[in-house]
Amino acid sequence: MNDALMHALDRISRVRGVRGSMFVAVDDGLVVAQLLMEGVNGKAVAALAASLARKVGGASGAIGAGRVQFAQLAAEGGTLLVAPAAHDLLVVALADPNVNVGLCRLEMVRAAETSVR
Amino acid sequence: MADDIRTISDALARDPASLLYADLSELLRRRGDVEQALRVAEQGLARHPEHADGLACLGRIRADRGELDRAREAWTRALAVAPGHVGALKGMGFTLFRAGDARGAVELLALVVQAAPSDEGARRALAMVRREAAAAPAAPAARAGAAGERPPVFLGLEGAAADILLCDDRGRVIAGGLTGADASDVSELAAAALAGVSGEAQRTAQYLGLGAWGTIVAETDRANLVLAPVTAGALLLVRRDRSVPIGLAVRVAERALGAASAWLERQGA
Amino acid sequence: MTTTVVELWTQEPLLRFVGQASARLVVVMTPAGQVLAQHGFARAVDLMGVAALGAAIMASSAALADLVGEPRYGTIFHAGQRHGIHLAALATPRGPLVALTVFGRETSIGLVGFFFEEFAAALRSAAPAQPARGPILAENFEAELGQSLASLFRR
Amino acid sequence: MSLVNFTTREITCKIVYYGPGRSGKTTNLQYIYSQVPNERRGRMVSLATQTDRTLFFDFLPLDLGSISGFTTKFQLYTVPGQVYYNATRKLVLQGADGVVFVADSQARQLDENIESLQNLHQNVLEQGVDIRGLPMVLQYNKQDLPRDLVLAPAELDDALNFRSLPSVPADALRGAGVFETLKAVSAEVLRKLSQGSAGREG
Repeated sequence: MNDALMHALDRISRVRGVRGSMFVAVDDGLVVAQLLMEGVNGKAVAALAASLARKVGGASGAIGAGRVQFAQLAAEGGTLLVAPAAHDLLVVALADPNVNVGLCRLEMVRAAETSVR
Repeated sequence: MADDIRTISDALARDPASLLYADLSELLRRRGDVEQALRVAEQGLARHPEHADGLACLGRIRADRGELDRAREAWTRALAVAPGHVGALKGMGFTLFRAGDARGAVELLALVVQAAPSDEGARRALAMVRREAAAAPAAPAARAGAAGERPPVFLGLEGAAADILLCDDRGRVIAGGLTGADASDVSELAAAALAGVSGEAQRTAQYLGLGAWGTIVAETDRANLVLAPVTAGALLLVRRDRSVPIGLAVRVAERALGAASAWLERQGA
Repeated sequence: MTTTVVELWTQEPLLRFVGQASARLVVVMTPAGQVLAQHGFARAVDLMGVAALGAAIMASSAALADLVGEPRYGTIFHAGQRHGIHLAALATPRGPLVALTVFGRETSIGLVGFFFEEFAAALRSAAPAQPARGPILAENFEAELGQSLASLFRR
Repeated sequence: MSLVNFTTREITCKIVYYGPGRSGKTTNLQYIYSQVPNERRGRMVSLATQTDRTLFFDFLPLDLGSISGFTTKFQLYTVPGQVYYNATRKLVLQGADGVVFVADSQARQLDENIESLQNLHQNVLEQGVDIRGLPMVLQYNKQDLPRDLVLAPAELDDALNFRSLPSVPADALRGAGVFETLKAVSAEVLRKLSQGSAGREG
């Protein structure tokens, strides 16, 4: 499975502006597989992205909007993208602020499907 | 129970800073000694204002005294500290039910049962509320008034009172409103659930070296949500149907953000 | 929530860590199980039991690592149903320390681990070197000890 | 190393009950636990095998109250006595402020006592501690057994107590000598603090 995960991450990382991508266990906030540019703190991205996803997911559920299928935190200095995958995993990408979110989203959803297999 | 009360009072007397006050208060409440339960809870919360178990207990005491608004306030505070707090969610479900919103109560209690499958009380309450919801006609019209009483900050924007909500970081509604699937007002619940999100987003951006955060966009099963910080502490939520493109939802959020900032500035916030 | 520190330099880093990681209980102790700082415990004597067991787990797993020729485990994590336990060793100018963190489902092992690194760094930079120590108790302490023990044994 | 908090004026000391298997170390702690009022003790932790032999250690925290203006707390530990548990004995011994050596007074157990005492010396030495500076008390347990089975305190002193340490005859099961032992070791440990030779904090 790991090869397939790494291959999926590789495709995300090819999107211009992506600094790193990973599979994260949503309950633990721990990295399952990662592909990062130098200087990106994978542990921090995994822990914080999973925590944010849980909070946003909780809020969405509480207001009756159901499960979160894709979430994006846009900030001055970058963008954090999160998509849920099977086996309680998340696909997470950290990218530049001007990244093509549509393209990135497409690759992340594809990666999420990879994790099912 | 009398023995338990004595044991816990003794332990609390030895260590007044202990969190056991919440257990003691709950035991007193169950014994029917509501006034003393209230005193114990208030004393404990003076020391531990952010203690979710204590706040949830205070809510139950307020409800026992028939003070439903103050009960809801305590539960809202508990949910702001601990968004998934089972006791507080149960309490909120109870207030919705009492206010005639059985469907809203069903949604909440279903969350509780999901979070705490072994909670028999919650299961029974859910079953009972479900029967009521099936029997009751949809959407008590009286409840739709809640949003109407709030300041008309988003006037002129689509969904001004049903799909746009301004709340603070303590889980309190400031303006706008959000309705549930049955058109009942779920603003307070939403505000409580959103309380932790703003701080979490800020912390995430800070630790990842991303600077100030601008928006969170979430595509969910039933809606597109846009969240944005207004001023320090205030958070805006805009909900749009899944069929509305994300880009458009973000535009609406930007306009709402402008309206909210201007209004907050006029209020001197 | 109650926080108490035996050595003051631990306080600021501890409070910060508790807030960041949303920890329920934290104990900072020596490898022998002596408590330097704690957060979240209501009774000092319960705390001592937890510290003794935490120090023992750390010591025994270090000995186990030595036996199987592994580098010593820096961190041990126990994933429970309702609570997780994070147990880690850290070196400071004050000497080696052990920190035990108990956390609930409102946070995660990833967050605790991430913020623990900051906590460890803050403790390292705040820790004083070992000071020399003069006499502590008065010379005539024995009468008081006798009374204390007599009351302890209800004699 | 006893931990001293000058701000809150608290002292915490670690005392280890050492000795051969079945000499009565756990019994000492159980008796203390049964006698001390609830608010002065914590929960007794016993890591034991199914047959009630100590596997890792027993642990009992005690609150002695105020001594010379310091709130004084003791942590009592036992070690497993059986020979093959030496690794865990070493771990429990780490940072001990005082040791109670619980000897089995039965004549046929003398070799086990000597062996355990030697093992104690070796383990203390391995930790870079000079045993002559370590507060220590000997307890001659099971003195209640028939005279022809046990050695008298004087005989045990001859065989085990070369350094003229305080020694206490005891029947830990019924509590005789348990209190006196704890008192003797407490005095030794605190005397060291009053003399200022405790070395370092923590």
